[in-house]
Amino acid sequence: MITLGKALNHGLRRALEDDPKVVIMGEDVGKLGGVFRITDGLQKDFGENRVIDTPLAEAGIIGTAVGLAIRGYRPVCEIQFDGFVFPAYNQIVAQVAKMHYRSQGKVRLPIVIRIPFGGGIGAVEHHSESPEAYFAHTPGLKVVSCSNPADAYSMIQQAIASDDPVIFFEPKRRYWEKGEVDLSSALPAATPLHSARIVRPGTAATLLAYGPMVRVALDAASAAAEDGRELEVIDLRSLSPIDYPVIFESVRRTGRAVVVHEAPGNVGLGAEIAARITEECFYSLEAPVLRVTGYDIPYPAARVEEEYLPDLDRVLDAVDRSFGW
Amino acid sequence: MITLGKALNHGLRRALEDDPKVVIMGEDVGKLGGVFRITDGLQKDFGENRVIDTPLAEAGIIGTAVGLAIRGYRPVCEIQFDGFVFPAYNQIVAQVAKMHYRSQGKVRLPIVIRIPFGGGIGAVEHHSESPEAYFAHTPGLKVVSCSNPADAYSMIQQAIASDDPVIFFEPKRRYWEKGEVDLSSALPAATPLHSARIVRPGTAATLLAYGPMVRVALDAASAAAEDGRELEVIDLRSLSPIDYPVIFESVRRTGRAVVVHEAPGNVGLGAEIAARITEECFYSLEAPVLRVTGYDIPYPAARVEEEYLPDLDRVLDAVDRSFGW
Amino acid sequence: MAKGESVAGTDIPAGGFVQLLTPDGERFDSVTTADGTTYSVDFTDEEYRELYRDLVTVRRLDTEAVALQRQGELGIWASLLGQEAAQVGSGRALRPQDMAFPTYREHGVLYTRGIDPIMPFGLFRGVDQGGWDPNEFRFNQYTIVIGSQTLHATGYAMGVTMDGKTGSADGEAVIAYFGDGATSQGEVNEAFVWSGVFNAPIVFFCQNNQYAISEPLERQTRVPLYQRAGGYGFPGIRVDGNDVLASYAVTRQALDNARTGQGPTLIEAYTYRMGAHTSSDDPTRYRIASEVEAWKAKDPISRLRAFLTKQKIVKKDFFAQVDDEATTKALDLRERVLAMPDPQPVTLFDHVYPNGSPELDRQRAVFTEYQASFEGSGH
Amino acid sequence: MAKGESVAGTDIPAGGFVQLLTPDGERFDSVTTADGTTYSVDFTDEEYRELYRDLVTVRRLDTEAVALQRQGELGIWASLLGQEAAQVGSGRALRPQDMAFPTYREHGVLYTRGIDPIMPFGLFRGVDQGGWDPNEFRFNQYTIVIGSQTLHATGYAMGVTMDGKTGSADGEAVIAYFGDGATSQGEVNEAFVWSGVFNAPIVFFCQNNQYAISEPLERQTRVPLYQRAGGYGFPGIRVDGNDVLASYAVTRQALDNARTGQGPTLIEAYTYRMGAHTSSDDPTRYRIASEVEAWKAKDPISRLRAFLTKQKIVKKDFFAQVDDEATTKALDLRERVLAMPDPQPVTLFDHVYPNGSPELDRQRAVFTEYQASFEGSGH
Ligand SMILES: Cc1ncc(C[n+]2csc(CCOP(=O)(O)OP(=O)(O)O)c2C)c(N)n1
Ligand SMILES: Cc1ncc(C[n+]2csc(CCOP(=O)(O)OP(=O)(O)O)c2C)c(N)n1
Ligand SMILES: [Mg+2]
Ligand SMILES: [Mg+2]
Repeated sequence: MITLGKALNHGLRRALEDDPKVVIMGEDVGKLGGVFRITDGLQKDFGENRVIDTPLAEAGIIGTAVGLAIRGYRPVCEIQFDGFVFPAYNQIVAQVAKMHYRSQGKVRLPIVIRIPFGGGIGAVEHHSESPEAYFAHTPGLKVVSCSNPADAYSMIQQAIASDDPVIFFEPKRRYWEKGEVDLSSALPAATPLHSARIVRPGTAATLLAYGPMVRVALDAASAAAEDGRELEVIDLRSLSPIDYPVIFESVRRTGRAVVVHEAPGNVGLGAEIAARITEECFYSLEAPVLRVTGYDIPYPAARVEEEYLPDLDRVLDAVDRSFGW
Repeated sequence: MITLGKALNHGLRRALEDDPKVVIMGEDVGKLGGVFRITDGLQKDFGENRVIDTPLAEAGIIGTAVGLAIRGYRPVCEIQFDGFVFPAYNQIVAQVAKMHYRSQGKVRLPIVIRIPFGGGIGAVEHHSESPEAYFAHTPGLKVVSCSNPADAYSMIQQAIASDDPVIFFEPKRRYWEKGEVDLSSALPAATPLHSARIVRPGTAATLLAYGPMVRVALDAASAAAEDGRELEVIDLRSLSPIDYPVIFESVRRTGRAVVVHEAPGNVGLGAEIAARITEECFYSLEAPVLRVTGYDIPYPAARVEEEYLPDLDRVLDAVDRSFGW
Repeated sequence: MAKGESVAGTDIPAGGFVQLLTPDGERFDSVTTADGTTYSVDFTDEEYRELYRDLVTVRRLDTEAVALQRQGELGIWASLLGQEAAQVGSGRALRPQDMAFPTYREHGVLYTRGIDPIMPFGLFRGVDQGGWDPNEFRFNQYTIVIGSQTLHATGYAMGVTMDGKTGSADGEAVIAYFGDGATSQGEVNEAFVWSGVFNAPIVFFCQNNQYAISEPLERQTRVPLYQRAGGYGFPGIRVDGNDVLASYAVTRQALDNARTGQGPTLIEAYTYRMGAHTSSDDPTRYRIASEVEAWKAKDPISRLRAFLTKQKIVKKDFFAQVDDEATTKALDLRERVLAMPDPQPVTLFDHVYPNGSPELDRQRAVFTEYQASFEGSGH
Repeated sequence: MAKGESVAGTDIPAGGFVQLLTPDGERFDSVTTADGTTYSVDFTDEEYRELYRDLVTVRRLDTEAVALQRQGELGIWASLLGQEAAQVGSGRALRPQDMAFPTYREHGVLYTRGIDPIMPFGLFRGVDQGGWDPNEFRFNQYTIVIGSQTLHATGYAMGVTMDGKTGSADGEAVIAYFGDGATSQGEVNEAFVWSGVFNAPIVFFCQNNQYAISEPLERQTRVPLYQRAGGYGFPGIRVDGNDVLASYAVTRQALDNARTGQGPTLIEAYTYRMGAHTSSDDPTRYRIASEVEAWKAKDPISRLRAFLTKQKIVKKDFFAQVDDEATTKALDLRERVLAMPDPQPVTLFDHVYPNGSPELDRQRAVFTEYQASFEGSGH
């Protein structure tokens, strides 16, 4: 049993071993091993040319990663916290996302941008955000999020091995949660990077979650099961593109769906998923797809964040409302 | 009859006249009058302290506007093209959007950020984008878009007079379209900034559009009328918040809705509107809310942009599909 | 007291800086830099004592905050330990009409502005986001995103000019604080661009505490930071940031230059972060004890204490008295921090927009109803 | 030919620059800057003629492009008129292994790399986004968002170092082009930070053409731009950007410094944008005719022509011959531009991702079906 954070560390280590072109770059990723220690020990073992402590400049991190990628490298960039990705936003949406299209396929940017995201850790402003919709709305980027150690280990390697630019959202409040990870497993055997996974089968309704909210959804399903309601829980894993076939199949069976995420609801991923499900499963739906999300407010102060974050009760409440439709 | 661009120019002029704290700032807004001439003549008449040609730095434009607002000014910032707002994204989402919340209401930032947006003008990359979803998803920002000269004239003044930070999307390909504008009208008499407006009443289905797509929706409605199908067209005007009561009332009447926008569909405004309509009007819907949007690709080369942009045919096709459900 | 021999200015050698008080408490009357500017201070005995009180108090309050954090009463704390002189010196150099834009570490500057030191504790305790009215205190809110406040300060300073509040001795000036790491952010360099172009009445006060979390200065620059200014058309100067007198003198001069219409200055206050980056950090992973020891010998407080003692400016029990007063303040602060109430959940929805929003009203209503559904259920 | 008397370097006076060829066609053998660097060129007669051919050809092709735009055959065009010497001089200074990162105006540099000048016309005609393989041509794609390519160039240069391709005379160097306006962008200044910190083998080549669209240089800086470099720890130098010889000499030296491991240089090529910013611009709104006239006297082509004539390097009919050749090239270019096919609509969906996406496949299928529904309907 290792933690999700440690699983990422192992995955990064293996990527560095497997391909000499892989480089890790970011603020404090070297001696410190990152503020969450995800890159712990890597600079020591792979040197300062493979694990690069950078100046304090996020546009610089992504912009130079683009140049390194053109040169043939595979940069894995760490953004220290969700709220600090915005200085790099221009490089990400105007360059990273568009260069393959612009070049008619002649330039590949196999860049991974790791972003610890989400709340629930009692932090100050800018340290608890869920900016995934900003990236999912951007054509040219792939967006994924892991929810458990085993996925963390394989998905980070898959993301690095992929020639697509990948925004890799790490559920920071799950960094310390443990799970079984087979460190000897081969990548090709892993679930594909862009596949959703039914993490708990059920029949009454479909819960859709990703990253930190998968645990919440699973807990809600356990609680509902005690009341005799079997909820199916799907871990989306990939946020762009979304693995819709799995979702449609589930919702056609259950007739009800609830999407859960921390990000504000307005124009969030939940909206897209609800809209798509409705387009595709219109006659199967017993109730509208409901959303349990953060409110449309800036992320609040730590002492009141639990009221902001979707939790078991709010998920069950939504399920109840779905059944009451 | 004046053009939409000229109406904006008149509105800005009046705002400068009405309040000495209003300042206009941006690249080339002075002698040149902006690349679209929206600020034409204003520096000449109000001086370099009121209409400020800035260094070529978008973060600087918005960041200094924040400081000016703290000092008591009401900055109206011009971003030259949609695709160049991203260097300022950090200042907009982490500062402009959050400062009122952070300060528990003690700091108001009455900043307007004008962004000419959308395609259809045959431009090169980065000059035809529709980034409104990035801002609508950000709590703390209000987002609006005008579609005709009369609204352009009143809405820009209302945005400037409002203490909320407003992202003001101008439909650049409609800058040259003409309409009646009552330049003597008083602001309080105008439609409120955040109200949607039924621009063509109808009974068969509801078309929802904003900015440059309102014209397309109206044209589609005219064409449908010839075939005996009366479509209701709603100009959203406000993109965040959206004036839902007007929409729900309409869709409950018509039973069908189609949302039209240029931005890529994935996690776009259409998704949110579709999800909300479905939540609120579930039993009234004869078909899922359909979306006619840009595809999930980077904005394409000019010679093929007409295939990318929603047009009359695609809107009518969606209406047909709705009726065929 | 000798005339300072150190020559400092836009072409001072690496490591050179304006110093008026040595680590041993030796005092130079004045220092003249290469460009001919002479820096000196002319304090009364009581003013020297006041400076000492400030230094001790801000350190003592900081120590209390560190303890509160360890005890779980604060979510995080960014300690100013080691940077007291840079903060008190520059803070005291501000005139009442001046405006300061801090980072998240300027508790000492805040204190010298006469602000109740509890003000930023809401932020660190997590009961609020640290919001106050910048104009009421002439002290902007803490800014966490590195460097962003430098542009705010620049815009504010442009507003000062537009208001006609520069060009005379009672004009207004603006000071923007930031760290060595921040100098790498594009936004900070844009602030330099704008300030040069608009001749803004601003002082950029960079506390070079040698680290940006774990990253040493070499990760941000290979030449002294004060030299950055020249390329934007305004002077840069390095000052001994552990010397409260020099920090005061240099900042006062730069602010007065700004207020009289002579434009921006970049001050690099050369200092050291004696503690961890924040309470979440473990500096033993990236720096060696001997380095910290070497900087201990340059402590900002002990040198002023040595000076006060040698010059017989203080009575026998002065130091103990100052310590006692500081402790009293710290305990009072502690008590008031512990008494800070948690926010009411429904306040989540307040202050998103000055003019509100019907969508938020709806969400607030749903939330309130939902909360009410748990009443009596022990939730 | 006299030894150049102009002294230029990191402390040259405002307006001073490295010049080897005066507007009248006078030639200095060499120029020595304050830091002791001597700049000179040692061209054969044929090389001089070649440079002249380049200058004339890139201007002629540019003229053709302006005409094509006026005739509606291009959506927009960014003319290099007036900047030929800066571009040909710096472009010819590149060695085959070097890598260039242009803006949207470096048609002259592109030409000197031996690339078919039609390459960027897809972008300006609107049939594509201007994509090519940077590594094939050692010439990156045009970048429209101001300044972004400077970070790409810096990262690429870091990669050169990581690959061990610096430190010798046949090492690789990188050149990043940008304008005077771009120097205000945060990202460009971050590129300076990074290049200094990592001692990247890069030359920052700023064509100061005095304007960023309508904004004159004073809106970006109040001191000469080349001075920006010092604050990041590398040299800056201003060169007469209308002098192809000096542009060559200074760039060649800076590139060689980079390839041998001596790190970055900022070159400010002092020049003038003789035409409109782009075909969409109307410069009469913001600048006076006399200014343009004054710069006409400094034309980069006429001075080389004067030199060639005076030195009797060319035969009688050389100039006419060069003009003819250039015209032939221009007409060939025109013909091929007109023949550029419009893209097939369904290619919209190509190349979004190297690995594709099932969602895009779905959209492509819907699109194809929808398009097919119009077949025969005359749509
Ligand atoms: C844009 C941004 N990136 C990263 C961070 C995370 N972070 C917080 S403090 C810090 C280091 C700051 O160093 P410096 O500017 O030297 O100030 P100091 O903390 O030493 O006072 C970092 C990287 C941040 N707050 N903002
Ligand atoms: C980030 C960004 N902001 C604005 C623009 C619009 N724009 C295109 S060119 C230009 C001026 C560039 O001036 P300069 O850097 O001097 O280059 P020049 O065009 O003179 O060669 C501007 C503002 C842009 N392309 N990118
Ligand atoms: Mg520091
Ligand atoms: Mg220019």
